[in-house]
Amino acid sequence: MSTTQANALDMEQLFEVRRVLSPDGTLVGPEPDLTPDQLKDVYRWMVYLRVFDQRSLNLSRQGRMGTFAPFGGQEACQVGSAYWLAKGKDWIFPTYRDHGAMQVLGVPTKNIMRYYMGDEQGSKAPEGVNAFPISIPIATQLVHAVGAAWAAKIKKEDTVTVGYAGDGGTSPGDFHEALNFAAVYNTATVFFIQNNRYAISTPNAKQFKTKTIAQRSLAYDIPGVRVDGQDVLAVLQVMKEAVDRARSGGGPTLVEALTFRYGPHTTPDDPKKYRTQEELEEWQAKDPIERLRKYLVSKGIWSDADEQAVYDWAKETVNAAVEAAEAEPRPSVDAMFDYLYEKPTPELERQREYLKAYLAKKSQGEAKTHG
Amino acid sequence: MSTTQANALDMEQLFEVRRVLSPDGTLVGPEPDLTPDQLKDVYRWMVYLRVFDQRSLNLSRQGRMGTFAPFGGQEACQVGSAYWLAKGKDWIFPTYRDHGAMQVLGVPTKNIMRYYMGDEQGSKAPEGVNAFPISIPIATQLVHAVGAAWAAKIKKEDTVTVGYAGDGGTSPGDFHEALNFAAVYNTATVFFIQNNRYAISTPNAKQFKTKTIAQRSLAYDIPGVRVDGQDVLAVLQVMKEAVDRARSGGGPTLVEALTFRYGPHTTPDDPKKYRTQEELEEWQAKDPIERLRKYLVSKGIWSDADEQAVYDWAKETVNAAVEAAEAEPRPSVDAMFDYLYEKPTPELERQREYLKAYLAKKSQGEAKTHG
Amino acid sequence: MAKLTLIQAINDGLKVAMRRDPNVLIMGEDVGINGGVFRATEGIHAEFGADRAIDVPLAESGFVGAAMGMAIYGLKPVVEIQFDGFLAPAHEHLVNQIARIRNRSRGRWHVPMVLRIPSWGGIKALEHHSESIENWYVNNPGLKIVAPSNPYDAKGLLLAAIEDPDPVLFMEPKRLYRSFRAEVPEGYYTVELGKAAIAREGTDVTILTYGVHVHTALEAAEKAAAEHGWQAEVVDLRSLNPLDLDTIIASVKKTRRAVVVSEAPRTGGFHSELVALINDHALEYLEAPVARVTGFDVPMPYLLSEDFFLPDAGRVLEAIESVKTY
Amino acid sequence: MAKLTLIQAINDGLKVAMRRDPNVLIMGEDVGINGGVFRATEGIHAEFGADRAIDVPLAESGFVGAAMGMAIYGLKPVVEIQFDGFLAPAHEHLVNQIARIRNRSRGRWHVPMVLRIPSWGGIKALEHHSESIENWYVNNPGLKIVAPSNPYDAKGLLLAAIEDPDPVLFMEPKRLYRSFRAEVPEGYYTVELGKAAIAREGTDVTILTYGVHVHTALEAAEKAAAEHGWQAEVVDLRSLNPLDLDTIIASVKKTRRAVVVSEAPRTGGFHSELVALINDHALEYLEAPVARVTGFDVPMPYLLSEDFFLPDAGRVLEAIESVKTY
Ligand SMILES: Cc1ncc(C[n+]2csc(CCOP(=O)(O)OP(=O)(O)O)c2C)c(N)n1
Ligand SMILES: Cc1ncc(C[n+]2csc(CCOP(=O)(O)OP(=O)(O)O)c2C)c(N)n1
Ligand SMILES: [Mg+2]
Ligand SMILES: [Mg+2]
Repeated sequence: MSTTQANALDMEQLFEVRRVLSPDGTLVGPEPDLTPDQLKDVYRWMVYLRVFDQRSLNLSRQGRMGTFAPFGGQEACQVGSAYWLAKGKDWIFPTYRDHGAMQVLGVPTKNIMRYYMGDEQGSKAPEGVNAFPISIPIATQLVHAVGAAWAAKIKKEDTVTVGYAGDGGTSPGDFHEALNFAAVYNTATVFFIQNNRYAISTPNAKQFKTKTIAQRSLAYDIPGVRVDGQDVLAVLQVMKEAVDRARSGGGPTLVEALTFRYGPHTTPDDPKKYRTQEELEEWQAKDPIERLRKYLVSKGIWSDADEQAVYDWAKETVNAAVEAAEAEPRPSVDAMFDYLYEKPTPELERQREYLKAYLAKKSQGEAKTHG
Repeated sequence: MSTTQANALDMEQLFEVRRVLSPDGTLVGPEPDLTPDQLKDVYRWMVYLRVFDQRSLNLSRQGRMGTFAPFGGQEACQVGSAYWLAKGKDWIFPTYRDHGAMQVLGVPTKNIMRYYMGDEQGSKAPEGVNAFPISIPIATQLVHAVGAAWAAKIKKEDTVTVGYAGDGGTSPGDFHEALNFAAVYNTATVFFIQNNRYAISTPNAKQFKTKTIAQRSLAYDIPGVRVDGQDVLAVLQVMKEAVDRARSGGGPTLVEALTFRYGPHTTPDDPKKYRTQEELEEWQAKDPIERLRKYLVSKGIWSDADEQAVYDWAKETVNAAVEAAEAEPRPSVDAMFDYLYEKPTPELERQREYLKAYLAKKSQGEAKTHG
Repeated sequence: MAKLTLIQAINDGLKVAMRRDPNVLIMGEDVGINGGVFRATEGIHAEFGADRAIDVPLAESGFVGAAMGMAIYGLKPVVEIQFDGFLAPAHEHLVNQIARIRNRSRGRWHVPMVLRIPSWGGIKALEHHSESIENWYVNNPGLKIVAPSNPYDAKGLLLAAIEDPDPVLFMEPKRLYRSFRAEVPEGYYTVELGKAAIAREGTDVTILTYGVHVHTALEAAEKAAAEHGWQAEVVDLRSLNPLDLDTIIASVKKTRRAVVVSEAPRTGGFHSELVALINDHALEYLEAPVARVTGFDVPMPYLLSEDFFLPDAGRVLEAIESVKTY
Repeated sequence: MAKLTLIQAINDGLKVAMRRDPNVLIMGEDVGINGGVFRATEGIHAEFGADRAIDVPLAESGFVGAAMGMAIYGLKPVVEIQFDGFLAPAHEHLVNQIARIRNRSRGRWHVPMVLRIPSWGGIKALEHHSESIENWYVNNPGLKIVAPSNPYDAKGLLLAAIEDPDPVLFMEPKRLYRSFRAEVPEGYYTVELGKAAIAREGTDVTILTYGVHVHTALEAAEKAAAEHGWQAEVVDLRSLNPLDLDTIIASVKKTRRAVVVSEAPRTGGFHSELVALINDHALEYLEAPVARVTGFDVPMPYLLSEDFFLPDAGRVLEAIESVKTY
């Protein structure tokens, strides 16, 4: 076969989009292996995350939080990607937009809020929760995910790691290096790429020429799959296969989830500069929460009362987290010096002393001025 | 089609190795569109480069040159990759092992020798020869090749650029970034990868999992091709297609040439640590020069006298280059300061003055001691 | 003359450069239709089209390296790095290639390119958005480093940087992007690279600084005048490489006391080089050790602790007091 | 005690560390069967197998980043960077991730990893093989920087670096790999990070240096003694971060004169920080400005000009003379 034929492969067909529910909630794929309780749990998570996300964006707009990166619209990806992971064992390496998945793995909502309020303490996952701190430098976390899985393999542990990235996150060299290393050393890493069609304002067409991201798997000889990222049951199914394969020694998988963020890239961003209202509405019509709700209702396991209850619970729980986050004291001066090394260097101790003396003098001075 | 099917594609078949001559010099592919004079010219180049390469490695071993990177065994790749380029117009971005291609494009042999003797002057290609200086940092040159082609496109010029790399050179992030940029912006760039099976001691199997490098083209939706790198007619044919496509607006191509270096990675390297004698001999049996010679002889356009003449000419010409290179004066102190910026900064002038004064004092002192 | 903010002055400078030289183009993440996350490139895509206002795939190594390829081919790319911390992936191209190519090709090729880098802290941004990257490069010859502190200089230095045939890191004080307006001439003018400015004249102490902290220094100088009657001379370096040593040394010899201010971590910053230069050229004039007011040897903290980290006028004033009362 | 070269001491140190701690592994380009391009890892693949002597794909960003992932998971990777200049692709991981993760996770994770970096010039190697990379990191908090100058320290500091729970850049003076032998104890011992050594005692001038130029300084000190009868004290810093300020300042206060030696380019090197520290802590003791003997503000030249660039004993002697006769 000649080059031309290889390059004439129809990638959209080869990497057909996996789907379980149609946008109106009817089953179009194999019924998922989830109990009604699990289905409801998944639904509750998505609702919770949406409530959390909207609340956080509001806090940010009010200046009660710093710049925030909302994932609204991507809840199915957030929940489905982390749902099957073994807590206390498996690891995730999230971006700034994956604080939904972090919560599903067990990071308290308060931590995420403290992070975006500007407190390093927010990046400290509780013991037993292997959620790495958010990585802002795009795609760097993917090689960390490979390294951790590689270590597990060397230690003969069947830990799985998930590395998150967006469509823009497929462009840096680290994406390539991560997939290549994972393939060569057959690490138990799932690369979960949320293709929300834009990297800030940059559309897919300016990010890559291919019609799919999943086909990049062919460059590493690892499984690749596209999935409807607004269909949580499909995401769950695809991730179950990928996680199980990884855990049983089958190596890495590249997952491309097709999704959309409803809101701005981060608080100051104005998506109207680069997206149309139609595009937004088109995606809102495929909403992941609404889709699952319709399915649950059609299965007869979800009522209006359940719906009311879950939103009430979500709002209350998020409110409590906001309160707790806002009640936290400001990080101390000491905290700035205490954590860089196991033991601060002599130079750091000198600097700490200087700064504390200065701040003490300053607050005395201020006390005098205002007193 | 499911993932499994996509990943079950037979890449070795999809990217069949292009070949024109079998190792014994018989035609196995379409007869190439080359005049007898061109065929002989190609042959002469390969012989010249081999003589040059062996001589240089010897000079390096004798300490008359610094560390040298020989390409012996890869002459078909060196000649075939640069042969069709338009001198004074097209650009190449070579590695430390592509000084054969550089010479084909017009860099004087003496320059290459001065480079390896340790004189920056060797990196200065003559006006009209667009051979970029050797890049040692692996794969960086590939993005430069894309940038230059991109600039040409913006300026509406039909310049073609060739970026060189080895099998190891496909691992750094820059490989990925270069191919992705070239694909998105459809630049006239040919990525010419010499897969000589090792990156220093690291074999292909520890560098990537795939059976081919060419299949990486699928990740960017650009043409990819594998070619027998010991068959200069095949390399010429593949490069002609790629260069023509690039020039006519068809965008980038990824070429994987299967080849082998006979010698050490660089002077101090001992390939016996990581390669077997059998493997070497297996490849020597496919020698590119011998193969073309047999073909020329079988076509009746090459005699023993021609053979003698070409080797005599090659040795003499290389000898003359060695003499010229060794006759060059040492780079001056001024040269160290003169070229960093268009105009040295005041600080550089102060440093130059200090060093010259010191060296003058030192040589006076030495003159005294020895005088 | 129009009164412009610093970001408007940069936007204006870019347009002026692009109008007069068809080889100048801008590239970077979201610099096209979006006009850049700080709006530095607003209107450029509309005026000059997609070939000269290029949105790139998200890969700094790739687009900085590609820009070098463009530059050697004869274009003049002005590359926006979205935030300082994201320059790091391009490090290899900067140190091993861009800084060296003129030298290694003995002048056959050169790289007339500008990297615009929104720099330093003070806007309470997310992690990696408030870095002092100059110190990755001050010990790495081959890159010019320029840092304006006001709208007039921003435009004039940017135009000079674009005109310069060698690569320039153009560090923009993002905290000052919109903090004040100043008169900026229309059209083309340049401010010479490598010439410091005396931002405030004085006789009692010299404050050496650049970029955002010229303003911290000026504020401290006013306080010193008000509280002690001391006149501090504030030297705005404007360019770290080339450096205007003559102006620095002349001022220190005059005032016999010096304070250096920068928000980079204390150890090994360019501020340390300034101390070393004073040691070399004016030690015997000093009445007191040079005082350094800097960041601390920790990463820039998250926003709630940012103020702990950044030098403020109070710390500079304290330093002035220390050198005056030594 | 066995007399070992510096490279043998490193090889020995690696094996000792790997024997006592199963979590220690080595990784890098060609470190496996090939034993490393400098043979630093010879015999390790044979003794410890492919899981603990890992040949990686050629991608420094990838394998340094992956090593961080391993380290947070509980392993202790000792990563070989083949040559100093090839650390550049890993810069982003070093500055934005590895240096910060303990701090940003408030101690939840830390990175016990060592990067072994054959450093500096003097062996007339190809381009990018003779760099002074310390100055990309001295102003970047979170990375320890260690630089042995002899076989004993090389092994002891390496073992201390491996034991250290934080990331360490271990700069090996490649010029000294095989240049001399010295006694090196068998088995495990450490040399504490952050403690300088007095390589030669003296009273007339202090020479501050590290790595390869401890020997240049010693040679100059002998000449100064022979030619002038001056006794130079040579302080081998051994570690740039943490830095042994006490030893430095005590020596300078004693001798009242200082010379700093490093082959990094002159502007903004760690040597400038040393001058600034003397300014801070011992200015009034100085009888003369501190003299800097350094490389020049150009890239390390190709091999025929290497000797122009590198500090030699003659230049150090001249500096000693300048501070003694000021
Ligand atoms: C190395 C680097 N360069 C630039 C940025 C600035 N930046 C933050 S998010 C972003 C776009 C990322 O897009 P994508 O990967 O698609 O993820 P999304 O935000 O859509 O979830 C950019 C350019 C960064 N964080 N890191
Ligand atoms: C970024 C970088 N890392 C490491 C090296 C050291 N190095 C020089 S050549 C080489 C192997 C390259 O192998 P390959 O790309 O297959 O090319 P070949 O030498 O076989 O032609 C290595 C690791 C380098 N030059 N650049
Ligand atoms: Mg996106
Ligand atoms: Mg190779």
